[in-house]
Amino acid sequence: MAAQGTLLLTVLLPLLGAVLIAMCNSKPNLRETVTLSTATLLFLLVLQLLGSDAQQTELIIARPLPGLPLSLSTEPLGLLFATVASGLWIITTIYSIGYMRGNKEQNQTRFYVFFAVSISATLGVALSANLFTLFVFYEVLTLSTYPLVTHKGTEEAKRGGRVYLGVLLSTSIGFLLLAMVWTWHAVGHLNFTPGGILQGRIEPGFLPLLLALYLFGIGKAALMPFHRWLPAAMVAPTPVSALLHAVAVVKAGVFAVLKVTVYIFGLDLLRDTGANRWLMWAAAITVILASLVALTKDNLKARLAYSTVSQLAYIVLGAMLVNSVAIIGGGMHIATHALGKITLFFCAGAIYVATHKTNISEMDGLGKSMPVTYAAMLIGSLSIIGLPLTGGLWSKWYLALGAAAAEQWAILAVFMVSSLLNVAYLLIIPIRGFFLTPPGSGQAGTIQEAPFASVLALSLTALGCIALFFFAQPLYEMMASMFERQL
Amino acid sequence: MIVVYAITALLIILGMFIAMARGLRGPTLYDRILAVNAFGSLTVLMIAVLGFLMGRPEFLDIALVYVLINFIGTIAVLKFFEYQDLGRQSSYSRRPK
Amino acid sequence: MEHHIVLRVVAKLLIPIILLFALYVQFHGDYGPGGGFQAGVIFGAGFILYALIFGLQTTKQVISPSFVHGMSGAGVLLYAGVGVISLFRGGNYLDYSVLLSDPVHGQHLGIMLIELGVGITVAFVMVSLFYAFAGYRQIELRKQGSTKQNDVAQASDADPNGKRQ
Amino acid sequence: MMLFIDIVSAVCLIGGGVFIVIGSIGLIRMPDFFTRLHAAGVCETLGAWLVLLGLLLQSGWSLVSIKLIMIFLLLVITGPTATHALAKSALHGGVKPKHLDQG
Amino acid sequence: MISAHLPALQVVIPLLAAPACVVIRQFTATWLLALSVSWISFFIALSLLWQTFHLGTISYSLGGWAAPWGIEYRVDVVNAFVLTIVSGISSVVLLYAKESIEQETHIKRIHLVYTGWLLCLTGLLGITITGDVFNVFVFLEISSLSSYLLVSLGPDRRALTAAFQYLVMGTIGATFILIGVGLLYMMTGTLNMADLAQRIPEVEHTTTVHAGFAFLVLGISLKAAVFPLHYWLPNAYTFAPSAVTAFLAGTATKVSIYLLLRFFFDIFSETFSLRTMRLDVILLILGVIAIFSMSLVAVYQQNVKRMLAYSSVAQVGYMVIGISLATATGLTAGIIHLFNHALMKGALFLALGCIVYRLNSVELKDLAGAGRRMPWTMAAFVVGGLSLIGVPATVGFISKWYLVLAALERDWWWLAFMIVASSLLAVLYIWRVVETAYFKAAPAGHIKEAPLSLLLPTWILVAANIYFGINAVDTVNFAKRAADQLLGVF
Amino acid sequence: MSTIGLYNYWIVFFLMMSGLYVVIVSTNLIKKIIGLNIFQTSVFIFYISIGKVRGGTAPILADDITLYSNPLPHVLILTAIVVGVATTALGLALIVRIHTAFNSVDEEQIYTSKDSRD
Amino acid sequence: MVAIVDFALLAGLAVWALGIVHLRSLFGAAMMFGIYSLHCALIFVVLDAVDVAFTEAAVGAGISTVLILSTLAITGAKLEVRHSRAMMPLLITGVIGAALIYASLDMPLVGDPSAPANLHVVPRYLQGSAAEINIPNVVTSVLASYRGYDTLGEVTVIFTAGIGVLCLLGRHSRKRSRRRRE
Repeated sequence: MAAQGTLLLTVLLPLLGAVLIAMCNSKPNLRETVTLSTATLLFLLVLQLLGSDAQQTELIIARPLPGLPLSLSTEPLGLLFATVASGLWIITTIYSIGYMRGNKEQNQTRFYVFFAVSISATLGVALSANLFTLFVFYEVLTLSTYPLVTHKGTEEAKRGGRVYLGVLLSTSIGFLLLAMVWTWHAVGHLNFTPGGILQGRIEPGFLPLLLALYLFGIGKAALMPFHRWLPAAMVAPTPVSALLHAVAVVKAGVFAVLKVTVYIFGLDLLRDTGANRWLMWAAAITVILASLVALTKDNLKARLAYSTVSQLAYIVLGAMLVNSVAIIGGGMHIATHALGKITLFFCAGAIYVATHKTNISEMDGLGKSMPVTYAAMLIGSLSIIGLPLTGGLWSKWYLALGAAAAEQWAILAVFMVSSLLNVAYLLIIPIRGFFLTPPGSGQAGTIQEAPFASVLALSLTALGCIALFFFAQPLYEMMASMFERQL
Repeated sequence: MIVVYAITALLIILGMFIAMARGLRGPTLYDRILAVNAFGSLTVLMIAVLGFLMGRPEFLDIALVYVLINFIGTIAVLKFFEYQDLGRQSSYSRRPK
Repeated sequence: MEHHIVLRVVAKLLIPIILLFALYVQFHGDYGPGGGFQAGVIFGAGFILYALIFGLQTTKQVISPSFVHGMSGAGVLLYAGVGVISLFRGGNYLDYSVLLSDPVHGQHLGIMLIELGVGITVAFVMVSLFYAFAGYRQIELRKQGSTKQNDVAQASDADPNGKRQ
Repeated sequence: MMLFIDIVSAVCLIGGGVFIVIGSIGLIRMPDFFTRLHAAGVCETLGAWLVLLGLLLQSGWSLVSIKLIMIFLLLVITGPTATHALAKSALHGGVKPKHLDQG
Repeated sequence: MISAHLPALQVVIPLLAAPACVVIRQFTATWLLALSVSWISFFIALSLLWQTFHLGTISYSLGGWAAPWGIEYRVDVVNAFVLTIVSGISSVVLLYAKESIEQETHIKRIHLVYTGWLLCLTGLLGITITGDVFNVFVFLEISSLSSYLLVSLGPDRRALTAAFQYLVMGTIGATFILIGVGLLYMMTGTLNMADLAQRIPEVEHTTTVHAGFAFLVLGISLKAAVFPLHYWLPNAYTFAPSAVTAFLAGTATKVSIYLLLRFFFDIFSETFSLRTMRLDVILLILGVIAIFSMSLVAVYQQNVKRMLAYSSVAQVGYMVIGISLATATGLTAGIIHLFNHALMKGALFLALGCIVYRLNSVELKDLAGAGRRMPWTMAAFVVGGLSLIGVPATVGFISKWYLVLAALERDWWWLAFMIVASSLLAVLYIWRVVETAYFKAAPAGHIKEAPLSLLLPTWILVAANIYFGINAVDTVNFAKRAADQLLGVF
Repeated sequence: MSTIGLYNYWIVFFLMMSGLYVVIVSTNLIKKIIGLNIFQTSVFIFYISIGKVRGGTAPILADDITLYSNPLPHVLILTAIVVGVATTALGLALIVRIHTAFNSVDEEQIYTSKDSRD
Repeated sequence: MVAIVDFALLAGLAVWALGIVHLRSLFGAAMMFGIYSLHCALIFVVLDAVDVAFTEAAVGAGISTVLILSTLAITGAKLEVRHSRAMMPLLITGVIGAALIYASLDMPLVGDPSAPANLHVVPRYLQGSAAEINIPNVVTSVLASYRGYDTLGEVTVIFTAGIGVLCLLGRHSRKRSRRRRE
């Protein structure tokens, strides 16, 4: 009972926080205190769930349709995601306080409220016990992030918001819903079951189609050609981008992909039928193409966005390799990429707050004025690339191992090539920051580090990247337990 | 007797047809009203005859109604023409006040 | 119609006959053609004739609009009420057999009552229809200030058939 | 006796029918409104009366005959009244009788 | 004693209250009367639903005359469900009507509006509950006449022409139904639905029955605004007073759809109506065209009410598709959408009514900034809109789910895909409103949030949208049972 | 023989269609209402024709008569007539109001008037 | 005999209908309509429906005509404006007419005593009415008792129309601005 209560509270707490935040509209300090304390409390709750993982608890919230309950449960992958999301919420909040105040943004209360709501939805996604629940929270997440994306209210923001909403809603309703109904029609339930539920329930010939409906339907995983929303959403303020790229949205997407692969299809089924084959290539192409596009972007955030598209495809690719090692790699990549990418976004935001610059070509030599920021950026880039001393190494390592185990040498090559491309488009930024001289040297003196809160946040995440390198063991074990239980 | 009733009925119908032609041709509105009025009277007779023709003469009530309705209808139409207004108050009825 | 003395006299003669006839139709409906609805229309027609000849204002003094509206509702209430009474007397809705101890007489009574309800509603709705239509014209006219009487009739003759003459 | 009444009433009925037809022919053949009014009068008086008389003879003395008499009375009252009103308002409304020389 | 007579009371109570309103005249008192009567009939409907679900079909002979001779009320789960929808929507909207009607209507006529309202309710309930085809026609006319009246009371002068248009189309439809009933009567000699169902198979092959069926379908479709016959609906909904629009949108077309169901599956057999007469194909095609074309038309509307009106036509298309599938799931989808659509359109039109109350306009451009000025109203609108789109955790999702499921059961991929694709069009038009309301700067001038008496009913419906979206087990069970009953499985 | 036996119906259908034609083709609202009435009235005749029994008389019981026409269609049509007149009255009232509001009773003129198009 | 009268009257009715379609004068059409109703009533008498004839005469020729005239008086409309859009309506009516003719192919003949319409429910009315209700006019007994509920609906319909007209044309129906002017 207690565990079930915790489960429910985990999802409800951010909502409660949202209400409280809304009530503190006129008192910014109080409002932010509430946000922070909610976030901390939430993180503790999730940790407690993590601790009590011994027995799997399940909680049914409601039964919208016969045989289709809205229910939550704990499961390693979900807990990992929940931990990442709730942990990063704290840091993002700290960062947002600096960013929002530094930029004197409008409608800050609305921002915090919807942020909290979307965190709630994210936790719902993470803890959902069946595909239907996941879908519900997935849609709530889409809708609650929409006001965040269009936060600025400008024409450009609205356009971005329209693309964001359009792509995410249309893919999810157009494909994902269809795939879900199909699955339900074939199986009779949508519970996440180790080993999958589709075995023998559906014509093998239809499996690739169904899988494609799922993968493209989960628009948040940003598999090309449905990645357009991600760059479009770059109009949002930086904390929102962090939310989208690291904490919640895209992670919810790839998380859903992993869940579907492992618990709906089941690795064995996919392996036996080869349904994954061509989608694997779709993911591989996305990896390379997105990296190439990222190379051409001068706008820092746009480059980061395409980098995300590419990195997400890694995880999808990991899922499509359909072996446990690759899946573990994919799961770990959720965490490591989250930390790495959030660091980079924080840095981009910090630079924007400090200098109001958005293009990489204008950032030459900034490293000298903003050493902490740039150091963090270096660490973040290394983590994304997957070089030692950062957590990114391990996830890429396992992904590569997975490719090797699946004997997909071409995929292994794709991993290698894309890592090189990562070096080319990411590492160049700190390098330019540190080693090139700024074009107009007179400015240099006026530029300072961003507000303290922001710098604190980005340092924390950068440290986290490094920490993951040394403490990757628990992460691995957690992911591995996903398959142990299956046996 | 049935044959006599039938012949009478058919004669009346003939009359009705002719009246109908006048009604359709006009030309003035008063001609139409006249035709309608004549038609109405013929209908009354027709119903009376039909009652006998079909052996149920107690249906003459309908004929009675027709006479009344026909009269009211004609009055309404005439008033419509004189005043373009069916509810107009006449000066006569106001006088006692 | 001030110059139609003949009409006036005839109407005075006819209207009572019409109303009497309406009552006859109302209560003779069980035995011959007729019934509440027909009686109601005839009853209403009697008042309409009165209004046509003596004017709307006078008629409204004889039988006031609010009374008319009330009565048109009362007929429906009477009808539906008979049904409710049969409910209270243990029958189904509108089951007249339970109205009296003898089912056949009960039926008879029930039919008479509901026919009366129909008659009342129909008669007064007819009158209120006429009030509404004719009264609307009155207000329109008052708004325009003056009535143009005769030219209207002439103008209305300009019908294409008329031109052919 | 029955036969006699039948014959008389048959004559009345058919005679009435004929007058009605004649009247309505007049209604269509007469040149102007007022003359047509006259023709219509034939239908409403002679034709109608004869027909009603014929029926009355058939009905004997009963409720039916009372109704027939009522109809007769009403026709007698309303027919001329309506015709009168019609003529008056036609004149009032500007319909001019055609002069004889035009006819 | 009372419980045995509930079917009669269901209709008679509002019927008795209507003339009473004329007598009372005082407008608050009439409103109170109308409101309480509507709630009473709602509770009666609920108890009938309970009874039919647990105890089986109820038959009530009016006047005590047994079925084929007298008029019979026959309540099963199908019409008890529809009765609940109709009286429920009426009850909630009546709560709302007081302020709204008082603002939009002349004070001396308010009691007549409630009289009309009660008559309309009487008519709709009467159509639904009766087991006699001619009685359907009579009550259809009661509801139609009163809805023409209610529509004509709209504040804009075009309400009059809209009502007239509605009257002409509605009368043609009703007369078609009359012709159809006549043709059936001619061949079977009975008017009782159950009796007809028994006697029709003998004469099913005759051209007369075929034509009778065609006339009935045409007539009812006209009333239900099934796609090419929807001509009257957009104007009527646009110009009617807000409360009336919400009421009619939630009830009138639903009842007609119910009639279609009754005729297709109960009176005629589904093999006859759908297979022999090829209506499955015809309705499917019309439905698909409707959901796309009408949604597209809705996207281009500048008047939000008209936009929603077109969307209603599109939504009728979904129900028609559900019917045309003629499987248990398809029918369940159709029936549940009947309920869900009543909820969502009710909520949306009520929210619009709040906007009319304050802004006096429903033109899209005038809604600029409404999100900030009337946050609760617009929030209600957004939830209703999401429900229309079919976002999970709202009722709209449940409908979509079953429709898609039904399509998949028949292995009609293209249809499943079209259903989901068409709901994306709903995203387009709802989002146009949302964007205008939230992102366009509001013109100068202070506008208050709508009063609580308007907001409360709106939010009751919004809450129902969410509640029945999260907990649809009951509604689905009712709909399923209804579908089974129609298909003769149960 | 069958053609003669259906004569009533065919005339009725012709009447129905002419009524419907007037409703659809006429732009004058009053004419539309008249057309509607013709349409409905023809349906009434249709029903009554169904109920006619050859050799029967009106269904008012009398001792010496054994064959009556079918009373049920008569009952139905009595109701339908009332419905018809109710519709007519309401339609005409609407026309009157439309005339006050638009100063025309012609559909084309009304729909082309200033604010009638969105 | 009756059949001949019936034929003649129906043929006349068709002529009237054509006349109404043809007439452009609205007043003419209204008058024609009055006669049309009377004529219908005659046919009803011929077809044994005396009650219906009674009603049709009172309503069609009386009330409806008076109402149409009132409307004409208020609106002052005289001539119908014709617009050339005859094709589509002809098509629609043609199709529906064809459907009706198709329907008539399997119909029982007019006056057939063994037609289903005259067999199933009706005999009980004719035979039972005397014993159960004991009034000679079967139409009344069916109308008021067997199908009394329909009649309640009918009364409600007419009441609705009364309310509707009152609401539309009553003293307070005109817009506020006009009231102020009075």
